Amino acid sequence: MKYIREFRDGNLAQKLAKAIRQEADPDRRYHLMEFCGGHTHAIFRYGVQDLVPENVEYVHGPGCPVCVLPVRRLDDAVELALTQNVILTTYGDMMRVPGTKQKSLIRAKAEGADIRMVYSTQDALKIARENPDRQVVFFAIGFETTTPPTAVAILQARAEGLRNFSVFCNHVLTPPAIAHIVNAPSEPGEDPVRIDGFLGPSHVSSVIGWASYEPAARDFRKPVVIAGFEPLDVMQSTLMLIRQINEGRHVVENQYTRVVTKEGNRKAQALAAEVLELRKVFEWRGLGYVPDSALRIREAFAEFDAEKRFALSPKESREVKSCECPAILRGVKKPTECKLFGTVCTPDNPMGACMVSSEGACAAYWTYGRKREAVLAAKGAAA
Amino acid sequence: MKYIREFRDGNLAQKLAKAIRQEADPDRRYHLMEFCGGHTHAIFRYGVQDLVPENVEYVHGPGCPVCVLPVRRLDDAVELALTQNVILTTYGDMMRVPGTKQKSLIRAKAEGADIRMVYSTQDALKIARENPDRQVVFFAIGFETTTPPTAVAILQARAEGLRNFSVFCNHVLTPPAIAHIVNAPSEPGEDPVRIDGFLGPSHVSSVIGWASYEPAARDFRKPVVIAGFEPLDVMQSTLMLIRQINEGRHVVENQYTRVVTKEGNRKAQALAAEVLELRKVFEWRGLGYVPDSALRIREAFAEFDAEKRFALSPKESREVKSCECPAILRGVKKPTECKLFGTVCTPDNPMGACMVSSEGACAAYWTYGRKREAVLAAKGAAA
Amino acid sequence: MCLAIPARVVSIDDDAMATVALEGIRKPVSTALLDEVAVGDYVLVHVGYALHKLSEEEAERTLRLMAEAGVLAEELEEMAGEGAEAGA
Amino acid sequence: MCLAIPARVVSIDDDAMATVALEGIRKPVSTALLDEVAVGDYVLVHVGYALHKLSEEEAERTLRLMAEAGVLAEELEEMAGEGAEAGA
Amino acid sequence: MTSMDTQTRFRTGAVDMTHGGGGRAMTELIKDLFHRHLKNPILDQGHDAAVFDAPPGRLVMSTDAHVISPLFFPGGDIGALSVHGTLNDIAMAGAKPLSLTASFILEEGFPLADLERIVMSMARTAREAGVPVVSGDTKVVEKGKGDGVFITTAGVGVLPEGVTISPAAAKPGQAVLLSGTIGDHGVAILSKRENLEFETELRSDSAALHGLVADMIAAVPGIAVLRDPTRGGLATALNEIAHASGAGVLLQEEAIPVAPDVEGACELLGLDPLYVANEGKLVCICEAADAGRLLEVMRSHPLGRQAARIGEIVEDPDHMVIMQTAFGGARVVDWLSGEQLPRIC
Amino acid sequence: MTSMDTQTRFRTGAVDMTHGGGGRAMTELIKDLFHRHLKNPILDQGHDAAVFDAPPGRLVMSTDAHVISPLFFPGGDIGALSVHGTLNDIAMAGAKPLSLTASFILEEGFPLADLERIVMSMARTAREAGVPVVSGDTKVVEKGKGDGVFITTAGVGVLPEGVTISPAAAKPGQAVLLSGTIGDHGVAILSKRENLEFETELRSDSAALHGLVADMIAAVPGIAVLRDPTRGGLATALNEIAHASGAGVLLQEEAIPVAPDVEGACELLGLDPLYVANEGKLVCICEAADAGRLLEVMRSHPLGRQAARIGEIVEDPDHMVIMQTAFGGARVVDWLSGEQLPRIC
Ligand code: SF4
Ligand code: SF4
Ligand SMILES: [Mg+2]
Ligand SMILES: [Mg+2]
Ligand SMILES: [Mg+2]
Ligand SMILES: [Mg+2]
Ligand SMILES: [Mg+2]
Ligand SMILES: [Mg+2]
Ligand SMILES: [Mg+2]
Ligand SMILES: [Mg+2]
Ligand SMILES: [Mg+2]
Ligand SMILES: [Mg+2]
Repeated sequence: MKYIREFRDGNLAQKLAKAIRQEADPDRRYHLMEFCGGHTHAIFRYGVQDLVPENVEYVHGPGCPVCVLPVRRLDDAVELALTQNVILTTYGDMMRVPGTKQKSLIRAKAEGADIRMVYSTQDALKIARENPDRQVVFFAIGFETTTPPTAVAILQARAEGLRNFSVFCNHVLTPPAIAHIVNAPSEPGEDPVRIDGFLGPSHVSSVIGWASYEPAARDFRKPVVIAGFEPLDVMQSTLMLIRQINEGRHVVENQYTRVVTKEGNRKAQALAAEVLELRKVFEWRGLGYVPDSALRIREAFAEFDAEKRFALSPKESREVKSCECPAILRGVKKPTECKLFGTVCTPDNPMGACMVSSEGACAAYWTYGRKREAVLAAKGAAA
Repeated sequence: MKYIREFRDGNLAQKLAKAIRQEADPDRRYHLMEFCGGHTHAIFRYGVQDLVPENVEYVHGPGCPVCVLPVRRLDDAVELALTQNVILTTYGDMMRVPGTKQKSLIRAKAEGADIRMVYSTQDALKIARENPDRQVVFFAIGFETTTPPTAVAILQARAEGLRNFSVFCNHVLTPPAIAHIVNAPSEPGEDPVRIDGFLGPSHVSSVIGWASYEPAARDFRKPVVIAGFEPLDVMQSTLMLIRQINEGRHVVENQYTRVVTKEGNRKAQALAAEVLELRKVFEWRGLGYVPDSALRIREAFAEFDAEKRFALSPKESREVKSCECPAILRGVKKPTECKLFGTVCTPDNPMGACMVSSEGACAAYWTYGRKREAVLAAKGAAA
Repeated sequence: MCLAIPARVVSIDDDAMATVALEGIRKPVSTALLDEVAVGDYVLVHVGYALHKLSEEEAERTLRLMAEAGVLAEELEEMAGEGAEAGA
Repeated sequence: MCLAIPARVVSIDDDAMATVALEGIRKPVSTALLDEVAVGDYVLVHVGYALHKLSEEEAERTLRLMAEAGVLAEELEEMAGEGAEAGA
Repeated sequence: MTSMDTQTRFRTGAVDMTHGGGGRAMTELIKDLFHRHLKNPILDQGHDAAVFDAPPGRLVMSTDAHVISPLFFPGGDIGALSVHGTLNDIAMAGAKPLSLTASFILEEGFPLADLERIVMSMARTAREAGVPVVSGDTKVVEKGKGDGVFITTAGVGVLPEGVTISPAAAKPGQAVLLSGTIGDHGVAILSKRENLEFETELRSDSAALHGLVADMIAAVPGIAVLRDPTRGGLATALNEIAHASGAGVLLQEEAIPVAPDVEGACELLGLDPLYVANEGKLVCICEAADAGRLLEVMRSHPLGRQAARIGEIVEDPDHMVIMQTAFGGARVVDWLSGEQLPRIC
Repeated sequence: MTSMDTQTRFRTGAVDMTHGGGGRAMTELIKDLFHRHLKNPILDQGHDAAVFDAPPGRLVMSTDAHVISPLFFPGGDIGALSVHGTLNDIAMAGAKPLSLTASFILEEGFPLADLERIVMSMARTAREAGVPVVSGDTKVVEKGKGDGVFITTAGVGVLPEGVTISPAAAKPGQAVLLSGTIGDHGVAILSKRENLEFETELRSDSAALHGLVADMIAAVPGIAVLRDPTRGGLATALNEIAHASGAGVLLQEEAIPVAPDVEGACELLGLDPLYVANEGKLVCICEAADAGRLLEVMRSHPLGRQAARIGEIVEDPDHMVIMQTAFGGARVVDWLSGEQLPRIC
């Protein structure tokens, strides 16, 4: 596992930990938002928090496409699958996310809907080819990383004349989300979000390039470090952010140079732009309606747009009332501050998307972070 | 089981046996063709042969709708089911009949065809109602008894506007078959059929009336006794035939007066005639092409005619070469004269329809009549 | 061919249907093929349809005829036996 | 988000596809998003697509920087330790 | 808060793929459903395998998969049936059943309420039979790859000294006994089949026969053959015995008890009761001299009230089953060819 | 000409409903396929239940349904797996397996050639394991109500005096041993799943562990816990042990052997090897003092060459499984929530 295992090395981690301790000013706190669930996952999976000083605090951001999908869009997908006799294809991540009344795709499947997990848009195309007398819908989610494969599939479907394939497009964009978070007024009664810097998206940046975050860094005067998803990447980026904060700088720096360039992947950008265009506004779970924050299928490809091909009923979608996902996605609350966490809401019986996605903050807290005292006690006992 | 059990009474059977022995002239043989498989079944199921004298011989006739269906029509049904994505409904009797290359409906079903056994045409309609987006075909077989229910189903489908229902019509008529048998020249090398009288159809006659057989009896100078299907009915009818033969008469007599009248069921006849009309000619297995011997759906009901709705490919249908079904159906050979009987051809691995239908002569010989010596030996041993 | 069995009508239902009984079995059948049918009638049931009414008098008469043929035969046989004896 | 993993290209196949290897695992991936790709390249694989090439030099450089940061920190810590001692 | 604090939702829920994934949902289902209802000290060990003491004697083991439709029918359900089925196969060797295992294959979407009803019925049946379900397994298959629920049970029993019961032991001259009416189970099931629906008060005879068998063996330890005529009915059971023993069977039609509704349904559908399934009847073959005594014992047990002597074993090099008809003739009672299907001619 | 002279057509045929109807086609299938390949004196009794002698000792019984897709995979097939699965559950109680039963649920249309291949593989596996299949059952379900073939096996074993192995027996201070690499079976299966296809030389570890277990018990009769980490993987097995015993488990990530291909596949698909299934591995918990001795015994058995000590049992009122990461942190290794699905984020 070249270029993977090296970046999980325990010795280097100890060295970086020392460097962070050296650089971090004990008299101040560092609130670092890891925008991406990938970072959240790495922090908990490898125990990065155990290696940084107490005054360096990671704040979980909205960078999990599963978590930010509004319930209504999921309900639409469930409706498509249950009432329109389509084959609904989707990434495994979406299967267990609860919609209104806890109805997930996996439950819809148990009720008889034909829902198939795919690993790639290529698989969705294959299913469409193999089932010419069924409508096959690809339920597309994801940030800029996952968008180009959707565009390629649509272009391929058109080239092949696949008339039974369409896409239910839910792709969203990261820079507007970052801007929205730094810019958003807090809700009544809510503490304002304190963020001193951002661990910036890694794989999104490989497509759109790190320069995409320069306006945000400049306008909101927050340092951004584009950070890889391996635990050493997170630690090195933490160090770089601490240095910028200490020095009062607020620029975009790139830690993840082995993959991310300033301009990103131009070909992927062009393919996505050929098929998809900006939505004027799109709802994000937790953030509300964010302007220019999502993509839809261009008119020229209307025949591949499931929203146009199928009439979906307007619906009253409802999230679980006490679920704090929205506040958690804005970085205002921690999972442990949700009163459903760990009692009513667990990964087996999730009340919100943040508890389902392996990148959701609640799932990460539950799976890796819950009861750290017990962890530490156990370590003590074993020592 | 009123009006059933009385007609299976062992004491009365002994009495009738005596009467038959009395009437039968020991110096001549009586060749009685039981036209219907129902008679064949009763003769073997109850051991009627054990009760009549050796010189009274039952010759099995073609009165089994499963047995006389030509292989090509069955192959058509298999094709419909396998290639046209229809739900093919049919009576249980047809499921195991081998078509070309031994392909039966039950094998087609195992290959994935959607074939459903029904007990009544009403069930076929119900399946059509419950599956509005599938084409439902009823594979109709049977003589005049089974024809009116098919006609009723078509009328009902029209009344309800059921657009996904159609009938693959294979209904055949008994009087032309009887005429054909008595009239047919024997095949080269074949002994001519010797028939002294007919046990006439019982339930067919309840619909068409016993008078329908008067032309045959008169023209061919053969006595006909309309005989019920219970074993006492068969015995009494045997007695009546022996009397006619002894007396040199050849009229239609009605033993089955509790159900059969001279004119039959006029309403059933009218309903059938409204929907169905004579085919100029139809192939019977064993008999070949018999003029005016079958029914098809009238032009006015063309939309319910599966032969018009679906394009069926012309096919090379083939029966198993050495299968003697045709000769057996003409009454020229006995099952035990077929060299496949009991070796290659058994009910588990039938080579011809006569081995499948519980009314087929080969099946009756196998199931009830095989190795009568063993039976008698066993009886002796137990006595 | 044409498996059909007599059963007693126990109720006349909607839509040209009736319920017939055979021992404890009750089954709905179509009466679309009959002009008239009443509770208590015996009808011949085939593929879920009542095909014809059964005449109870004729049934009894048939059974009588069967018994008589037997009686006649027995008498004849006795006579034949006597004749045989006489001939012996 | 965006699970993606570097894997080595082991063959260039038809139809804008290539085969990548990760340990003994070989998997076909689409190269539709890359301008050029060659056997031996490391590419970042996401949902069955090669998303970007990985720069091996940059990877080495990053690891070097990490090690250096650590060394620097150790030196600083030693110095701090001395300072603390000195101050005691 | 422990790591096991969620609850399976029986009232409204349905089986989904997570119930088979080996994770917590599955563990919960096993705890809340199977362990709760089937509770006994051996099952409570909570191991993948159950440990228990056995009395001395040869062991007897059997298994049956149950795939019945409908799952609930007059006189029983798949849960009770799956217990009876295996207990009876063990009893037919003359053994006393000791313990059962139960393995479930659930189809995605199957209502948990139905599953609970089935498991409760299993539990009741096992309790009444005095045989614990000691170990189990659950798998979930995708919708369209199963049929609600399949249950496979296996059982172990112990065989008393001196008992040797085997289908091969039938010998000419022995008597053939039957414990009661035939075809009740099959007709009860047919009455609920879609497209065949008819009404009847008839109930499946599904029952555990080891109590009856124990009484019979106590009276006549030298019983030659026991067999439960399940799938394929009496005709199949007797053909199997004839085939295994090399002898023939001669039946008396008049002696075979058939419930009126079974006769009626068979006439309507064109079936032969000899081939219709039973789930609480047994065929016993014994020395002719013991037949009277055994019939007496059988008739004094609730499951043998209508026991009858229906025929005898005869010499027959072709080992066929022959029946003398009530009508006065004779017929071969052959193996069934394929399934018996309702027919029109 | 006897009444049993037809022949099942294995080369070209497919299962149809007649193979389950209880008639001759079924009897032929059982004779030509199951009895032919699985042949042994006990099965040859031809009874619905098998009779056999058992050595003295407590009995152990277990069952598992096998519903795997694909049916044939690198390193095994459903036939071999269904034998290994139940033998291993019996072995995990410390018992010597005596006999197996096998119950088949066949889907209409399933190729007889595939069925024969599966039964031959079962037969070979049972022979190699030295444990006969003594009784069986076959049912056929309609197309669309099954998935080719499901096999449920059950087994009986006998437990030597003085051995008491139970998941509840784990105690703080004891060592946790693992017999080899994790995840091989699950990844081998995934590699053949439609829509995931990837190539690997990796083979399922499917194997019968009772030989290894016998060696281990001979060396250390006081083993506390044995468990085969099948569905849900190592993480689930350890959570079950923690749950049953009320203790906690502390693992060392570095000590857990994982084959490179398993690591690679898991990275690609977003899975965690700790949750991926094994079919030929065992977890053993024993006194710390016995760990070295046991490891030695395990490593000298072909199925334990890569055995390792991976952690210990610790006090933990919440009975959690905690892992010290190679990176230097710690994480909870929780129960699996539902199935592990390949994911994109
Ligand atoms: S713990 Fe559950 S309910 Fe609470 S915020 Fe997280 S997902 Fe929502
Ligand atoms: S025995 Fe078979 S092959 Fe011979 S005539 Fe009868 S059906 Fe045909
Ligand atoms: Mg059994
Ligand atoms: Mg059984
Ligand atoms: Mg049995
Ligand atoms: Mg199990
Ligand atoms: Mg189903
Ligand atoms: Mg088990
Ligand atoms: Mg197991
Ligand atoms: Mg196990
Ligand atoms: Mg069985
Ligand atoms: Mg299937």
